[in-house]
Amino acid sequence: MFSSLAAVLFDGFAYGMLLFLLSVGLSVTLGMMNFVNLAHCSFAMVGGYAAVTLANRFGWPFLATLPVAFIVAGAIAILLERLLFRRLYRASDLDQCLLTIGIVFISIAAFAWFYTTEQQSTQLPAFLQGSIQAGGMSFASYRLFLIVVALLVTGLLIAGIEHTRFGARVRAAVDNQRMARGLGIDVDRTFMLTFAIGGGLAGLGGALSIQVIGLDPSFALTFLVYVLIVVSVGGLGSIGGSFAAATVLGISDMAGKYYFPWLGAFLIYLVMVALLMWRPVGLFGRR
Amino acid sequence: MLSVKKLNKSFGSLVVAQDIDLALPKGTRYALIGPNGAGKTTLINLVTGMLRPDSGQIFLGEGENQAEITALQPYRRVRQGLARTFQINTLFPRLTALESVTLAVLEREGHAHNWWRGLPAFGPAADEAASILGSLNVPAEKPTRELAYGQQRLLEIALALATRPRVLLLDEPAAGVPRDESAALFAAVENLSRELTVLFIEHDMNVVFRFASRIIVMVGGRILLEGTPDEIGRDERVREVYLGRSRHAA
Amino acid sequence: MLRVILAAALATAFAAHAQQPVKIGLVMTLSGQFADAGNQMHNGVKTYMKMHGDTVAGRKIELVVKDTGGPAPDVAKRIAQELVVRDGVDILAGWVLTPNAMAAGDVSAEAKKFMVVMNAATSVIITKSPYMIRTSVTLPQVMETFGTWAATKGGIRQSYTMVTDYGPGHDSENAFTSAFKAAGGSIAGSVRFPVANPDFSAFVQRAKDLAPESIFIFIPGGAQPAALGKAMAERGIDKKKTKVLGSGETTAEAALKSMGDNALDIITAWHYDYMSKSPLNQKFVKEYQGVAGGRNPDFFSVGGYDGMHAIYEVLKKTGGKTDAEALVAAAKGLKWESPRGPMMIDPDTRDVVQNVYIRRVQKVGGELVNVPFDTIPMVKDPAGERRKAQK
Amino acid sequence: MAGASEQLARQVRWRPLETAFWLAALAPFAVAPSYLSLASQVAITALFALSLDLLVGYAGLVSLGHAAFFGFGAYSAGLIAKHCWSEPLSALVVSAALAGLLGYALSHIVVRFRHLALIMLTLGFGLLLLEAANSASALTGGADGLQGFRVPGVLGFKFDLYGRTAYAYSLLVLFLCFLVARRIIHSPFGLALRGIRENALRMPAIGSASQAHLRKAYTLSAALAGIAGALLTHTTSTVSLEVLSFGRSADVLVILILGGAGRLYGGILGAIIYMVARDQFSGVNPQYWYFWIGLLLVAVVMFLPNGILGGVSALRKKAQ
Repeated sequence: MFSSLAAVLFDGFAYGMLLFLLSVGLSVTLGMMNFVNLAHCSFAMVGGYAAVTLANRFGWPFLATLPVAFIVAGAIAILLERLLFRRLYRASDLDQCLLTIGIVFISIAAFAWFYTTEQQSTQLPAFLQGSIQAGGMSFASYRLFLIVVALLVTGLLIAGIEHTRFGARVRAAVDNQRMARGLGIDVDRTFMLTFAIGGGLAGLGGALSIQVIGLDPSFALTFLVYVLIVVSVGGLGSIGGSFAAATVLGISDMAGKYYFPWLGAFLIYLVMVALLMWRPVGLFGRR
Repeated sequence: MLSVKKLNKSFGSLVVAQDIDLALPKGTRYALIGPNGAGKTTLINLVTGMLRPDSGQIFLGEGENQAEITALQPYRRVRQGLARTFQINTLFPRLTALESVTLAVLEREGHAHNWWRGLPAFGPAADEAASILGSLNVPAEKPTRELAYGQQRLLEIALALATRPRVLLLDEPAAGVPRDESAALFAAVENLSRELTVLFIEHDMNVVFRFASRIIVMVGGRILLEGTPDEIGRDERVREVYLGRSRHAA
Repeated sequence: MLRVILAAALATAFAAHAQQPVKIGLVMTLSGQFADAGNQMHNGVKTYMKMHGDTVAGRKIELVVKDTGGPAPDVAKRIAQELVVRDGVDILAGWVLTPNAMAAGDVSAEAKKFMVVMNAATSVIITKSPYMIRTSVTLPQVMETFGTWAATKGGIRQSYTMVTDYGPGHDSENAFTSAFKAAGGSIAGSVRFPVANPDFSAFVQRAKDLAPESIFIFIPGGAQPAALGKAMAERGIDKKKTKVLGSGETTAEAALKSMGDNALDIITAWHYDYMSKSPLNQKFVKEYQGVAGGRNPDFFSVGGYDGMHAIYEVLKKTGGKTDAEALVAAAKGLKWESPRGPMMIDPDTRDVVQNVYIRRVQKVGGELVNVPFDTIPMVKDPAGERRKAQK
Repeated sequence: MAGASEQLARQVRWRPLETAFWLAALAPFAVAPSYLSLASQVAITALFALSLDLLVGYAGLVSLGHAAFFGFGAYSAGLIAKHCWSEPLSALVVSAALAGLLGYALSHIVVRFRHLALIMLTLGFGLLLLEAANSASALTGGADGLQGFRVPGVLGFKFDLYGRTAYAYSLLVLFLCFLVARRIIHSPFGLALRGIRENALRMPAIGSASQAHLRKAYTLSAALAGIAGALLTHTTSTVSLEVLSFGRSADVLVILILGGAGRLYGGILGAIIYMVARDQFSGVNPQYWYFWIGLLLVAVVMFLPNGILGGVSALRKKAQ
């Protein structure tokens, strides 16, 4: 019995890390910049398709495609930020919602046009396939890889946001634009870079998630709900919050499916509703 | 009319209200003064229920119809006749002044839950609102966000008056209002009915000494002393509190 | 003189009638989650028209393509009504999803329009209109056959079912378990996946702990089969000990590509595979790749292809007349050789009758293939037969 | 003093433009007889958007799960038609009451929250109801939809292929509900809702039990959404899980923002533009119409902030 409990916990944590990687970019754009970016999963799709194209058409190794996915998605994020988002930082969150849903629709049609609606399939490199036996239990190597990447991203982000000058500038600009300008911070450039990081993380999350949840043009809508759940439960503006929320949701979803499967789909929504009613601003949310 | 017994409140180690006792008789004009951070606004928030006290009691009314309101929800205290204005304008930007005050009158009369009859059918409420606004000469037609800052401060008072309070708490009513207009504002407060008990927070000593019948001095969450304007004017401790150790001879 | 004019008028009327194009309303899910199914079906129809021309019995074939955008019966019913009322179509074809086909069935019955279901697989759809035929498959047809085969020739005594918690999932689970038990098999347990379920490892772990002799799976096509295959590989389910049984979608082309060797030895039952060696299928696949930018056909495509074939055949039999009574009468009992194999429209139930192939995933020339190793010929839809018996 | 109630009366008065609008709504019978079933579904979506506007536009409560009440009304009407009776008007009232009841129950939780927590809670309840309907497939028919019921017609008029009765029925119910909504918005309760939207902090300070107001708004809005759902069931005799889906909740919110929230006609205008555009775009280009709808949304946000009606009134003000 013990081995299956450990397996469930490991799988739950790995699934949580996948949810975290997919949503951490949103906890930057929505969380820190207070911009309702429902097009977050479109950026994830950009990263995903970039990785697939490089791997399938140009034969790039899987690991090499990840940074490129980050950069391509970040570049597209900058482009859209300059063209559209910049004008809507002070707009009502309903208008931001309408704009970004419009971008989701455009991205779905565009990717259906270029890549057809076919399910993209990629091959994992050999060392990430199968599973590693340890202590009588088998741990899927790709899931271990996800956990490592997630921890790396969390560490880099928290260090970057909390302990660097750039991080301080971002937090200042987000908290009070006027004051930040008063202190000589180039708020415009800071917002652009922050958005680029948010978009890039989404692209990375997209590229990593193809192996587990596949990729087709409707990706932008199907996983939007999960990403919103993680960021809202985690708390706005808190990377650690998203990490904790993703872990809690991942493990409870996995345990639920294993121990009481008839509860199946209800579980993740019940957990979300319960957590939000207990802490409306999220586990570590500040506002 | 409004009395407070042994009121305490602290946020962790920060004590914002310590053993506060007060009794405001009916119809008096009280000024509440003290340096920034003395806990003046906090006291109003505690009395109006926006903040829950750690201990102590709050009573409204006099004689036998005095009732404890410590646990009452904020909107119920307003219905019992305890109204307040806010230090920073807390108004309805896109509603006109008339709509705002009419809403307050309708809430008071218990009509606000009526979702069937049209607003025009409530003429008397609108007329009462118009007269309140008229008395404070606030333009009725324009949306609140297009009013001048001074007019918005008067609208704060109009909204409070619309609830026909027995006790009116004014949190720095003239804050940010140029000197000449603040005099007119206090004149308007002055000729409110004698029945009304008023307590206002103010930093401008000329205004305080002209309009207040009694003054309460608060420091560090505690009431230093209470007295008539003359007693407070002569008291050494008040000058010290405001000017710090007096470096030059009085 | 009058008679000549009359005859001429009649002739032109008939000729005009002959000249007038046959308008076919082609309603599919071309956007949203099931867009790929819609596109594959659409390519199947286009491939047939490329191979057999666009004129039948002297009348040109004109397609009016409409998108329902996912399971939306209210939209499907409205589109069917508009096709009849506004576009004046003669035939209602396509129908990828069951709720949409059900709604359109009412319109076909009321407006007396011949209707061809090219995919939706729930058995009861065919009863919604007397003018409807189906050229795809029904779930009981495949799953009951598979259940009976598994407990008999398959030599499997015990199974554990894992299906997606929605209409088709429930139908195939009931069909498989009833037939499996009737043939002497026993069910060790069952579990249902939530519809939107990106991760299967918990379910697979549960199945592994029970270590049943076999596992029966039904999940929709698209991303899920690959995810399930990976979960099984990661959990170390040894296919030699625990036989994995599934519907054709579980080992469709995209799923095989993503699963890689995890898919080896999975046994599935289905009515079509693009790798089948029949010359007709080889030609169909080649032509299809031309139309679909190099993609291979799947069962959605062959449903569209055969649907058009049935329409062409009945139009030939009625000499171009398009009233529903004539068309459905012509369709009853229609037999032909399809890329999937022999096919027939059941004269009583108007449903599809076809071979069901049992296949195992093997590596052939370095490529993963569903190799058929058993065939159950000309299977009728058992649910339809039961309905017929009750009447 | 007459000026006071005069100012309030001026707002409530029925403007000629409104009469012109409702007369124009009769045009499809003559001008576009083959588009009547589309018109009927536009009217139903308009009513659904109007019910959401009561929350989003007037009370300031954004909901991403309003399809819960639309679907609950749709399934109630379907189950009534299947198990009880097939007369639609009475079924409409019952469905509205049931949806309102569900709204009242949920309101006790929902109205205590704001911003993202509120949006996610409404989303969560919507998806929980969807899963419940899916697993209770014995009752609801699950993914294949509710089978075995038909609503032949209303008041003796049969629902036909052309959708004439369907549009007349939907338009009439929309108009009646619109009058109710209009009266609600111009009532003291409506003014209280606008007060809550403008400044929720001030309301208790003027003696308002704002929580009670929000619960009532949520209940009324749920009942109206239930009517819209029941209308769809009656006019199409179909009900499936899609009526409870996240897609429908997101669509109606997009429609409301597109038209302009908080402007009574915003939801109706948004429904007309969005659904007609979607119908035309998907007719022209069945595979990639999403692109044009996306472009339309982005264009509206960039050039007409606060929706079409918001943009138009801003332009009119600038012109003055």
